[in-house]
Amino acid sequence: MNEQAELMRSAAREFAEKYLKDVATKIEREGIGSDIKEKILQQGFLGATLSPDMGGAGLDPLSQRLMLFEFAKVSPSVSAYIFFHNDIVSKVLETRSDKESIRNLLEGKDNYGIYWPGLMEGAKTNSSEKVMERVINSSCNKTIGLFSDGKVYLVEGKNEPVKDFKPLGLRGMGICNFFPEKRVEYGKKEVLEDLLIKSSGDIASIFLGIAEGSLEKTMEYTRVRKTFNEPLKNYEPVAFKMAELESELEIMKYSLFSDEADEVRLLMLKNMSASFSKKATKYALQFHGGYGYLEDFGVEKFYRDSVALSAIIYRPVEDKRFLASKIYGDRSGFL
Amino acid sequence: MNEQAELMRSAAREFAEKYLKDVATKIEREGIGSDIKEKILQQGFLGATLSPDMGGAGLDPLSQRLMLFEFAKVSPSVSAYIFFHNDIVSKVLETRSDKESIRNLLEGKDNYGIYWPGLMEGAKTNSSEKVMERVINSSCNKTIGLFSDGKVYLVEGKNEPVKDFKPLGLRGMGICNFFPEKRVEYGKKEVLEDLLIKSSGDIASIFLGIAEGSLEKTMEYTRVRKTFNEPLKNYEPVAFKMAELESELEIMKYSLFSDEADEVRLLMLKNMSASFSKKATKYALQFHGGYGYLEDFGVEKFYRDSVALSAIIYRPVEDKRFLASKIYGDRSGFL
Amino acid sequence: MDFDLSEELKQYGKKVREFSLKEFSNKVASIYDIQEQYPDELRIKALKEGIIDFSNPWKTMIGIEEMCRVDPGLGISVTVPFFGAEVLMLHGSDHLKEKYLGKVAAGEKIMGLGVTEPGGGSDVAGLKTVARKEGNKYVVNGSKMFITNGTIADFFVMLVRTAHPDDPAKRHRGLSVLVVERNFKGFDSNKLTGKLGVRATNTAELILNNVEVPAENLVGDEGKGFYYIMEFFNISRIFVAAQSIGIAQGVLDRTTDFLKNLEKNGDYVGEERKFKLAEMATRVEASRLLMYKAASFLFNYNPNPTLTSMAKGYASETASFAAETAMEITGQTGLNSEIERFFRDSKIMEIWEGTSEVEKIVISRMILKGDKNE
Amino acid sequence: MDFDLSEELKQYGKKVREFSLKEFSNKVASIYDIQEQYPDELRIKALKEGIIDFSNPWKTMIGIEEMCRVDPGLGISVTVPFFGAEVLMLHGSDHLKEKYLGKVAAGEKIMGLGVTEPGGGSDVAGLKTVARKEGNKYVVNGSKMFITNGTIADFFVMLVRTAHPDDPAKRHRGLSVLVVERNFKGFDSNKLTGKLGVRATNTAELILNNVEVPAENLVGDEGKGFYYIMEFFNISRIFVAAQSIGIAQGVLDRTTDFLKNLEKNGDYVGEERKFKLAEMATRVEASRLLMYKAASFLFNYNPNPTLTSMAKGYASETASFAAETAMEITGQTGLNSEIERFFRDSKIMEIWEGTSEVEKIVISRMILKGDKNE
Repeated sequence: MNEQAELMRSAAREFAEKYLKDVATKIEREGIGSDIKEKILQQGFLGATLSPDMGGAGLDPLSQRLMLFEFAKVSPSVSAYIFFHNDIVSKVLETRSDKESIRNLLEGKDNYGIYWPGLMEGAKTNSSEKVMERVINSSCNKTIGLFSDGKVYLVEGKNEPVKDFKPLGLRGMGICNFFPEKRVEYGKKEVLEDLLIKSSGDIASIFLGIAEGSLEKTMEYTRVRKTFNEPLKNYEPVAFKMAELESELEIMKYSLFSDEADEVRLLMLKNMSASFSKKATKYALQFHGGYGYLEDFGVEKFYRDSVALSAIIYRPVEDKRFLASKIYGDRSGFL
Repeated sequence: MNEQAELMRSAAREFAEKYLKDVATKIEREGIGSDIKEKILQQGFLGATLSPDMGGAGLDPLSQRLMLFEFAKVSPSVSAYIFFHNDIVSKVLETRSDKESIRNLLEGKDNYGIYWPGLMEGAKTNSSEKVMERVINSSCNKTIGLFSDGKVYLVEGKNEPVKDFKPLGLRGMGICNFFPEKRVEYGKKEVLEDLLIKSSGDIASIFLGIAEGSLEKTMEYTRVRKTFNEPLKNYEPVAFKMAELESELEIMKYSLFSDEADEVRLLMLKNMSASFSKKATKYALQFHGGYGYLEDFGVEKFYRDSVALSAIIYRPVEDKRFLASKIYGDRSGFL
Repeated sequence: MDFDLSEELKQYGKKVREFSLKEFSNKVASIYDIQEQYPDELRIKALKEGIIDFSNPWKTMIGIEEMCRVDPGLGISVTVPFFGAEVLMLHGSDHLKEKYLGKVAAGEKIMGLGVTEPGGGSDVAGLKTVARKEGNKYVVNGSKMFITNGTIADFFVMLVRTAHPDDPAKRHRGLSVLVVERNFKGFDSNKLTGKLGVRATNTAELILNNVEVPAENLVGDEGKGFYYIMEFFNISRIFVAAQSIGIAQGVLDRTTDFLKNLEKNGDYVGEERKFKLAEMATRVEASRLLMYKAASFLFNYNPNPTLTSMAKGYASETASFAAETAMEITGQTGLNSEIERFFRDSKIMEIWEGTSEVEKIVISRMILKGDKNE
Repeated sequence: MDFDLSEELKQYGKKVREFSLKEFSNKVASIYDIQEQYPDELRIKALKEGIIDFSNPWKTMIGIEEMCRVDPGLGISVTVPFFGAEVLMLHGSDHLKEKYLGKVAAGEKIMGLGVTEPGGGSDVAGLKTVARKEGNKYVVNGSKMFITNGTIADFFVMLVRTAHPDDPAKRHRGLSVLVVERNFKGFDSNKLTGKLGVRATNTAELILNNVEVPAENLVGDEGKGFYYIMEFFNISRIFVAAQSIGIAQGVLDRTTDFLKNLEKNGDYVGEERKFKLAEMATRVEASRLLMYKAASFLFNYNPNPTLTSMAKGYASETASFAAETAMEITGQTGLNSEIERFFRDSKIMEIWEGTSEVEKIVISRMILKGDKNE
C-alpha cells in the first residue's frame, strides 16, 4: 500500500471516529447534517478524485477505495454520499470540463441528487418530466438524472420531501421528489453505465465497509453476550460462521486494497462483495437476536443498506454478464 | 512474487505439461509410475523444502505453494504425493535430524506412506499393531503412522494391495495395507496436528489447483459445447456461475500467492479453499453433463479428490475452531 | 394420501384473502409501517367480519398465511391479539379462562405473552423475573423484553421464577405462569421503536416493580411454567411458519408479476432470474408441505416437535431467502414497491418463537434420540 | 389432508427394505461397484421374491427409495430393467405390448430407452439419429449415448427423426419412437466404463448402422415421438426423485449412526455437526413431501409438471447436498465406509432425466404461464 493511501485511510478513519461514530444513528434518522457535509468538504473528501486542474486533489484510486471503506464501516450513507459526488457527479461534470459546476460543488454551493430509473434490466423508466420521483439525496439542489429519452441531464430545480415513504436504505442521504426548472444534456445512458463499471472498486469498498462495520459489532457482541451461561463465541455455529465471514472479508480486502488491482479484478470484487455484504450483515443481525432488529443497536442499518445499495448501484444481470464476457474473452451470458 | 517463486512455478508448470498431462488419466488408473517418481526426485521437487544442511533446496514457502498448485491442476495425486513427502515426512524426519532417512528419501530408496486414523474428531482409531489398514501410497516401504497409543512412529515393513476396495480419491497415490516390521517413535499426535496447521498454505494450494484444473476444462468445454444451438457459455446460469467461480479463485490465489501471507491468512485460505474446491469441481462436473461423469474426461477426478483430500488432510471441526480462536484471540467454538 | 385442504378451509382462505386485499392496500400498510402504529381498527373489523376464527387452528394457520401474503405487518397485527391464549386454554382454571379469554375473543381485550427478558432469548430457563409468594398473592419483580402487544395488551401470560432449585441443571423447574394485568400497580411498559420490520405490530419492554398478582392468577401448577411455555412454542411455531410462508408467497407473487410484465413488454428476462424464481417457488411449496404435515400432527393432539421445528425453521429461512431474492430480481423496482417492506418484515421470522439455531437443536436432538419423525 | 401411506404400501416398503438389507450388503455392493458389473442375479431374485412390482407406480416409487437407501447402485440396477416401459404401455400397439413388455415383466428380457445422443443431452429435439421409411420398414442410422442397460437390454424404445420440418422452430415435430432390438443387423453397443458412480448399472453407447426396423415397431403415431418422451420424463422424474431420496435418507441414516456412536462413547460431537444433521433431515423430509404430492397428481392421471420438476430438482440437489455433508461430518470414517459410494452415486441424480437446469426451466415456464401449481 502506498503512503498516500495509508494517510488517506488514517484521515478517513479519524474523521469517522471523531465526527460520525456517535451520531451514526442520528444520521440514519435525520439525515446527514449540514455541519457534517461542511466538514466533509473542508477535509477535502468530497471531490477528492477530481484532477488538480479541476480543483481536486487527484486522489489515487486506492486511496479513494480506502476512504469509502472507512466511512462505510461507520455510516454507509456518508460513504454513499461521497461516492455519488466523487464517482458519478464529478465524473459527469469532468467529461464536459464544466469547471463552474465543479467549483460550485467544491465550494459547497451545490449538492447533487442521483436519479436513474431504468438503468437496470426491468426497472421502470420515468415518463414524466415534470417531477423526478424519489431522487437520492433529500437536500439536493441539482440532480444528475437519466430521463426516458435515454439521455443524462444536469438538472436544476427544487426538492420536496416524499410523503408516506421511507426508503429501505441510505436513509442518511434520504430521498426527495425533484421539480426540474432547467436541464442540460450531459450524454447518453451509456455514460452512467460506463461510470458504474469504472467505479467497481469503489462500490466494492462500500460493500466491504458495510460488512466490516456489521461484523465488528458482532465480534464484540458475541464476546460479551451469553446464552446458557456461555458467551455466544464459544458455540461452534457462531464461532465457525464468524471465522468464515472474517476470512472472506480479509481475503477480499487484501485484494481490493492493493495497487495492482486491475479492472477485471475490481469487477470480480464488486460482484463478490455485493453478495458477501448481504450475507455478512444478515448473520450480524441474526447473531444479535432481537436486539439486532432495533435501530438503536446500529446493526440492522447495515443489512438494509447492503440490499438497498445493491438495488441502486449494483446490477446483478448487467454486471455479471459484463464480467463473464471479460473472462471468456467473448460475449457470454446473454440468454 | 519473488524470482525463485516465479522460476519454481514455471518449472512445475513445464514438468506437469511435459510429463503429467498426457498420462493424468493413466495415473488415476494405474498409479504414479516409478518413472514419474524418479523424475520428480531428479527435478528436486520432492524434498525441496528441506534445509540445505539436510540436503534439500530450502525452498521458500511461496515457491512450494506454487509448485503444489501447478501439479494439482493436472494431477492432484502427484501434488498430494509431493505434499505428503515434503510437508509431513520430511518435517517429521527433520524434527529428529534423521539425516540418514532423509538421504534415503532424497535418493529414492524410501517411499513413504501416511497413516493417521483418529487424527480427527470422531474418526475411528486403529487398534491393531499387526496391520496398518489403508495406508495412503500403495507402493510405500515405510510409513509415518499414528498409532492408538497416540504416538507417531516411523514404521518399516511390507505393503500389500487392499482387496475389494477402491479409494474415493488420490487414486494415483493409491492405498495399501502395511505390515510393520520395525517401528521407531517420532513424537506424539500433536506433531502431526502441528504440521497440518503449518501446512495450511500448501493444503490451500492443492485445493485451489484442483479447482483451477477443473475450471479450466470447464471454460473450454462451455465454449465449444452447444445446447439448443448455442454454446453453453451464452446461457446466464453457466456464464454467471463460471464468472463467480473464476472470481473467487482469482481473489484467493492473489492472496495465497503473496509473500506477505501470514499464518492466520493461510489458515483462512485453507478453510475457504477446501469448501471452494468442492463447489467448483461440482459445478465443473455438472456443466459437463453426462460426460463429466466419465473418468475419460478427466473432470470427475477433481470432484472426488477435493472431497477425499478434505477427509484426509482438512479437519472441519478442528481447523475452524483453531481459526475462530485466532480471530477472537480467545478460545472459541468448542460447544 | 391426500394433499387437499377441505372445502371449508379453502373457502375460508379465499374469504381471508379477499378481506386482506380489500383492507391491506399498499397505501394503508405503508402508513402503519412508517408510523409504527398498531392497526386497531383493522383488528376490530377482522373480528367483526368473522375473519379471525381461533376456534379452529387450521383456520388460524391458513388465515395467517393469507393475510401475511398481502401484508405481513398488518397480517400479524390483526392475528396477534390472542398471543399466548393456548397457555390459558390448556392449563388455566375455568375462572381464568372465563375472566380473560372470553373478552379477547369478543374483541374487548388484547392479550400478550411475557417470556423473553433483556439478556435472555433462547435460554428461557435463565430468566430473572421473580415472583415471591406472600399470602394469597405473588409479588413480581423484574423485566421483560421484546414483548408483542407490550403497550396495548390488557393482560399478559407471564413466565416468572417462583422457586430457586439448588442444582443449576434443574433451573427449568421453579418457573410458573401468572396472568398479569396492565393495570396492576407497579406495572410499566415502554414501546420499542425503530424496528426493522413488522412495524405495525406493537413491541415493548415491560417493567415489573413489586407488582402484586392474586394467587388465583397462577396458571396450572406452580413449577410447571417452563413446560407450559415450551408446549406453547411448539404450537406457536406453526403459526410463525404460516407467517413466513405468507411472506414468501407474497414476494413470489410480486416477483412473478414483475417478470411476467417484462415478458409482456418484450423486455429481457434472462435465465438466471427465471431459475431464481423456480428456486423460490420450490422452497415455498416445500415449506408449505412441511407446515401442513406438522399441523396434521399438532392439531390432531399428537404434536411432533421434529416436524414443527422443521416447518418453522425451513419456512422462516425461506421467507428471508425469498425476500432477498425478490429484491435482487426486481432491483430498483422492488426498492420502490411493497417488496422492500416484505424484505424488512421477513428477517424476524428467523428470530422469534425460537431462532433458526434453536430449531436445529430441537431437530438434531430428536433425531439423535432415535426419533424417526414419522 | 392425510400424510399417511396406505397400510399396503407401508408393508410393501418394509418388505423391500428387508430384502435390500439382506441382499445389498456393503460387501456385495462394493464388489459390483468396483467391477462395474450389472447384478443380474439380484434382478432375477427380486422379481422372483415379488419385490419388483411395476403394476402399481406407488409401489415402484417406494420400492426404489427403499432399495437406494440401502445401496443406490444395486437399487437402481434391480429396478431399471423396465426403463422406458411407460412409453410402450401408453402408446404401443397391443402387438408391441404383448411381444415386448410381457417378457420384461416375466424377467426374461431387459429393456432400455434410447433418447440421448453424443453432443445431445437437454436438447432432445436436436437429435440426429435418422429413420428413413422404406416400404414396411425403417432404416435407422445414428448413435445414442449414455444409454442405461445399453449392452444388456434386449430391445430399446428409441427416439429417432422420421421427418425434417423446414422451420427449425418446429423440429420437435418429425420425431418418432421405434422399438429396436439388439439382434437387428447393424446394431452395435459399447459399454461405457469408468463412471463416477452407480457403477453396477450398465451404461453404453449404441451405434446404428442401417438398422432395419419393421414398421410395426413404430410406437404410437409417427411425428409424435417428442411428446411421448416428454410425457415419459414427466413420469420417470418421479422415480429419480425416489432414487435421490433413497440416497439422501441412506446417508442421513449412516451419519446419524456415526454421531450417535460418538455420543455413546462420550466423544465430542459439537453443535455444528448437529446443525448439519438437522439441515439434512429437514431437506430429506421436504423432498419426500414434494415427491408424494407430485405422485398423488401423477399417479392419479393428472400430472402436474411443475410439482414433478420441483420434486425431481429438489430431491436430486438434496441427495448430493446430503452426501457431501455426510462426507464432511464423517471425514476419514466416511471415506472408508459406504458413505463414499453414496457420495459418488449421488451426483448423477442432478444430471439424468433432466438436469437441475432443465427442471428449473420447466418450473419457471409453468409459473410465468400462470400455473398455480395447485
